[in-house]
Amino acid sequence: MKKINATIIEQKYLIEDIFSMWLKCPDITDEAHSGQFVNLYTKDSSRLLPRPISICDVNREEGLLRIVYRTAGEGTRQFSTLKSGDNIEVTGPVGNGYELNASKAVLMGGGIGIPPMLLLAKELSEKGLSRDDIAVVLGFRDGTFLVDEFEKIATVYISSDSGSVGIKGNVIDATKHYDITGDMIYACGPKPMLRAIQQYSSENSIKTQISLEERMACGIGACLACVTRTTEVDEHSQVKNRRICVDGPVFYAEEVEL
Amino acid sequence: MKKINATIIEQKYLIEDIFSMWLKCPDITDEAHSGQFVNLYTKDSSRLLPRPISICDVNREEGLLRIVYRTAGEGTRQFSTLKSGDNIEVTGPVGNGYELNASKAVLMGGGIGIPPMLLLAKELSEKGLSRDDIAVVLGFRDGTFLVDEFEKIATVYISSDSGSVGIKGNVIDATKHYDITGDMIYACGPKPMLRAIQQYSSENSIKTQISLEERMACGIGACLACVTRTTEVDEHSQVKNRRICVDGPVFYAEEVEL
Amino acid sequence: MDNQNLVDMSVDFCGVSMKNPVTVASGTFGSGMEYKDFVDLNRLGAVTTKGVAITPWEGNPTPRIAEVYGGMINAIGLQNPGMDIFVKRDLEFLKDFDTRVIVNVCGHSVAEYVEAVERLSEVSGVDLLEINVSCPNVKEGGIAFGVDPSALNNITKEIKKKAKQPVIMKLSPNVTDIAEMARAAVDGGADALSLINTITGMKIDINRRTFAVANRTGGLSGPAVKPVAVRMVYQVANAVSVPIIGMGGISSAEDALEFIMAGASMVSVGTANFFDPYATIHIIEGIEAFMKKEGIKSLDEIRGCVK
Amino acid sequence: MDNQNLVDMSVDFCGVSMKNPVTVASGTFGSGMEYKDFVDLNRLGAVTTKGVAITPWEGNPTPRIAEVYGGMINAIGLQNPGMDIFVKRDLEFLKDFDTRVIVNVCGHSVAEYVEAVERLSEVSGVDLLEINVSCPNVKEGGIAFGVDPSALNNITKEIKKKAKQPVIMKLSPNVTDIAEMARAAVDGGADALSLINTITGMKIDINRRTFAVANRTGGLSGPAVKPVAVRMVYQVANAVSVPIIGMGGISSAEDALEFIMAGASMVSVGTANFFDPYATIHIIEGIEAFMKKEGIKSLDEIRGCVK
Ligand SMILES: Cc1cc2nc3c(=O)[nH]c(=O)nc-3n(C[C@H](O)[C@H](O)[C@H](O)COP(=O)(O)OP(=O)(O)OC[C@H]3O[C@@H](n4cnc5c(N)ncnc54)[C@H](O)[C@@H]3O)c2cc1C
Ligand SMILES: Cc1cc2nc3c(=O)[nH]c(=O)nc-3n(C[C@H](O)[C@H](O)[C@H](O)COP(=O)(O)OP(=O)(O)OC[C@H]3O[C@@H](n4cnc5c(N)ncnc54)[C@H](O)[C@@H]3O)c2cc1C
Ligand SMILES: Cc1cc2nc3c(=O)[nH]c(=O)nc-3n(C[C@H](O)[C@H](O)[C@H](O)COP(=O)(O)O)c2cc1C
Ligand SMILES: Cc1cc2nc3c(=O)[nH]c(=O)nc-3n(C[C@H](O)[C@H](O)[C@H](O)COP(=O)(O)O)c2cc1C
Ligand code: FES
Ligand code: FES
Repeated sequence: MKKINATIIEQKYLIEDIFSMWLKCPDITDEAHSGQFVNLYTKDSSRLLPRPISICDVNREEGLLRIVYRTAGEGTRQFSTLKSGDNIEVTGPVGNGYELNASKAVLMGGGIGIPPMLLLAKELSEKGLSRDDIAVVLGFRDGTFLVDEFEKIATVYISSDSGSVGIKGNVIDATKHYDITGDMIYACGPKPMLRAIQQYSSENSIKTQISLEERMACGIGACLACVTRTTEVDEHSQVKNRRICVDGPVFYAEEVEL
Repeated sequence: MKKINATIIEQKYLIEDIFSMWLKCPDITDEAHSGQFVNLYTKDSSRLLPRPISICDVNREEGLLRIVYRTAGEGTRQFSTLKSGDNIEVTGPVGNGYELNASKAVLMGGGIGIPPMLLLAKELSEKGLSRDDIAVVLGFRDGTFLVDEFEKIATVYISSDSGSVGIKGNVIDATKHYDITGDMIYACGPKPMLRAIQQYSSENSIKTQISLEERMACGIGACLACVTRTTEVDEHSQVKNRRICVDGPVFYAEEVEL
Repeated sequence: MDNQNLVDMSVDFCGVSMKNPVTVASGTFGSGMEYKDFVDLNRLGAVTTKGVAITPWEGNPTPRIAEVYGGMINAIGLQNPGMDIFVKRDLEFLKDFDTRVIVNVCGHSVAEYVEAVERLSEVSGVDLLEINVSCPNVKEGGIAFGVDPSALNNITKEIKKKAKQPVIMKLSPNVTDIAEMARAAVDGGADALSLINTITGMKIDINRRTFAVANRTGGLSGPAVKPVAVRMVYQVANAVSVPIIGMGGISSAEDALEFIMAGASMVSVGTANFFDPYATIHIIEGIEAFMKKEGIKSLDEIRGCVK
Repeated sequence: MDNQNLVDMSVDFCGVSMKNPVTVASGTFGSGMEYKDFVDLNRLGAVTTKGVAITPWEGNPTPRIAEVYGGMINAIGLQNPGMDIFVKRDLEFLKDFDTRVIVNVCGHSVAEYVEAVERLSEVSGVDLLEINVSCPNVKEGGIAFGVDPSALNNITKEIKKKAKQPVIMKLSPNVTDIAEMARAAVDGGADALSLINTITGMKIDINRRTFAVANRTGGLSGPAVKPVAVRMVYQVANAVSVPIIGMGGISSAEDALEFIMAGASMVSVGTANFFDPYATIHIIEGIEAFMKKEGIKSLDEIRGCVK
């Protein structure tokens, strides 16, 4: 893990409150893979803690890393005002990331959980999975983003809360509706969605990797702020708790209690 | 008094750690006169209190106000990084300012106390005092600044701690050396200099207006942080204390205890 | 439009009706005079005046303040012009405005407090009394009344015997158990409580190797103290049943709402006035906007709602 | 060049020599392992480990932290893996480094503390013990040992009976009189004191109308608390004569020097590690640079120099 002062190469407004940003940080892209995240630091000296944001894409040759983020509060709002050429402090890559052990993969992304699915889809594609073997189920609030990028390498299914795009409902509804199957589910999104997926995958006995979120302080494994409850006693913590930042953020669905 | 978001028109490095900045703030220049100051606010949300800086010059027609300041700490260092076109929050004008009641004036400025003397000299000149009736005694550490601007309207005498420019010594040494006289001394500078001037003017029975500095919080008269001891009980405070920000910063030398 | 008219920001505080829950923290707003270029005093729920004693106090030597991260330290030392001029000048000035007046009182001994309160009972234009018990108790070697429950209980009782207006006891945060202090004041008859006063702090100027304020220690205030203040307001609101004025680092409507949800009936804006002279107005407007957005018709709906 | 060689940053702390006065605040640095990508642990005066109890603790529910102005609130709840694995894994890891090890200890009762201290007496690689008395005392209804002078005095005595290493009692700032607490610990036999632990605070999420940390209250730390911490270190340094580890909001060499000039022998860097993983190194280098600039040959020259 490194802390570096990255240069912003591109900042782009996508939709609603969602932005895409490319950062130059070769030291990080060298090691980065899907499911991991980076910590971004604000320039506002009254907001000190790093903001964890998932890696959405990387261009290893050019040392570029992409994040797609929602302006949820003051910190991310500040990130959205940065322009290409500006700098931002970044540590990463953090966390374990997804295991690329699927032969027929179902990727489920909800809301701001969609971005990390893009790099995952690319990595699965690079591993040899065909477009048909990568089903991507995206759950939007209302408007869509990143869809065309997914379509290049995967079969995309869409649901939305409003029904304005795709089928009305959530990613599980879409999965059932389109009868999507596979031998591994990969998921990222809000907790209620992950709970539903956890149940779905247990009922249907499909191995599932989910990416969790929790409030973080250090973002690097030291403070024990970001734990999730686990079903078994964890070797590191000696209790039924694991750190999302470094032991995760990706867990097998049956390992954790949501 | 107003608080406005002023635009920076010019930022110029003068010498050592001293900068000159022109601000567009017509609401303030309309009322501003020499000896008053403005409060500048940093953009750094961990440094909340305003920084008081004397008014060095005004261009009323164009609504421009000039300050000349030393980068004493983090706040002023940040001001020095602002570029023309940037904005800065300003309240002002604050304080009473100098009384323009001299017929032969001696202006004594030491270090970062020199800038306010410039507007004072201009106002005296506008009131009809000739070049010969405005003696300006400037005390520098080492290098000089603003001297040519004074020379346009006043007779300038220089001293420096190092002796590198003018006579070696302080403004009192220069006043004695050049045998400078007048019916009113106007002074601004560090406390030891003001103490020496207070003594000099009492020994020589010359009326003297001095501008004081103190740590300020509100900068507008409300908090009682910035008091100076006075020789008499003050009407407002009912004790021997006056607020430098609004009852000063200019006092007659005999009114205050330094 | 209809909805807008339904937002009611008014507060009944110890029987005194305030048009909104926002006042200023004593000592940060003078008597309002100094802020009149920025703030229409008629818009404030109340003006709380700088601490006044029966006779003029000189206060501490300078420097009296130092800036710290997200706040400041002050050791003004309660400089004040004394009761006579305060009544004649400051209270008179405030009579021209349609706002409530809370007079903050200090003293060196129980007798001085009581004398000040008696004087204020005789004059008009005083809606509430706020008693600053963080003053040095000269009889007890300079220890503040506000850090000893029995001293606090006693001074409250003595003041209540003479006071004509409702009495707000202003609590010091420099204690192990704020709820115990609150109970001591309420048992003594306090009609309301306000908190927090400043937290004792220190700054050292490492280059000059000296204290940054002449008094060595001073009171920390500003955004830095807010989490401590919210916690104490919550603890007190759950320990006693008198109304509370919450303060400590409030600089936005969101901050003010935190205190209200923790249990405060009113809020005071202090140090924020120094870095945003319009802070009070921004906060009043922000609370109103929040109420409209969330469909809150009266502050009763959210006061102490977080349990 | 000559001058540079004369700067001596070493500290003798209770007979344990440290190469410099900088350690880390317990709980903010794991056992050092997590920071090894950023910090060469050999450069630290000491590593202070996360609080460890005799058996594993689960800690509090999440969210465990909230960000506040200039700092954070935490209610981790002292999650720890228990003594066995700590000794086998964390202490073993630290043996590879040329730095001192301060083990921070917690417990729910006097017996638990004493048992932990006894275990640590038997193992190698522990230079000093730091006792976190801000833990909930289960026998006394969850009140922390650290806010009651007699409980503090008693627990110190019991620990001292068994401890083989020097004992640092870590004081809670949530008290009326920190000097009284310091004296209680020193009277109980404390070899040194460290302060401050976190200040109890609260944050309310006004949109969700809920507490920002699940535990309701949590400990405030970070730059926001520094003035309170400096004040308390100064008060304690002037009340007792044992050495002090100062902490609370230190994020720069200037901050560290404030604590040293207030009377601290060592300083701990806590929350700053979270926003600047290199903070400890920057601080060590900054202190050295300051000493060179000011011609200070040993920290003895400036320790407690501001009176
Ligand atoms: C492992 C991980 C990966 C993430 N990936 C992304 C991503 O790819 N894109 C994206 O837009 N967001 C992502 N998030 C969430 C992102 O970290 C938060 O939205 C961000 O920190 C909010 O900061 P702020 O200053 O804008 O908001 P704040 O003002 O701090 O808070 C605003 C809101 O955001 C929530 N929030 C704040 N911090 C966190 C946090 N650490 N985790 C979860 N919620 C938080 C708060 O509950 C609050 O409601 C991720 C979070 C985690 C833990
Ligand atoms: C009425 C008045 C007029 C002034 N006019 C000018 C001017 O024209 N040009 C100029 O360069 N400076 C002027 N000053 C001083 C200026 O306000 C300080 O240098 C500035 O506030 C320092 O801010 P900082 O953030 O850079 O430094 P900080 O980091 O806050 O402090 C750095 C140093 O500056 C000193 N300082 C900080 N604040 C004040 C203050 N309010 N008053 C005096 N000293 C302070 C501190 O003692 C410290 O040593 C004036 C001060 C006053 C009170
Ligand atoms: C400069 C200054 C002067 C103060 N004077 C008084 C006072 O006279 N009486 C009093 O009860 N509190 C006084 N206080 C405390 C404030 O009223 C308030 O309790 C405290 O500052 C916390 O609020 P804040 O963080 O919003 O400033 C003073 C505070 C400051 C900063
Ligand atoms: C996340 C976190 C965990 C902490 N855990 C412990 C602990 O286990 N034992 C302890 O004595 N103090 C603990 N503390 C308190 C710190 O050691 C330190 O006393 C406090 O944070 C003040 O220093 P700072 O402002 O530099 O962080 C913890 C603090 C934080 C922020
Ligand atoms: S955020 Fe600190 S351990 Fe995960
Ligand atoms: S700075 Fe507040 S009264 Fe002068």
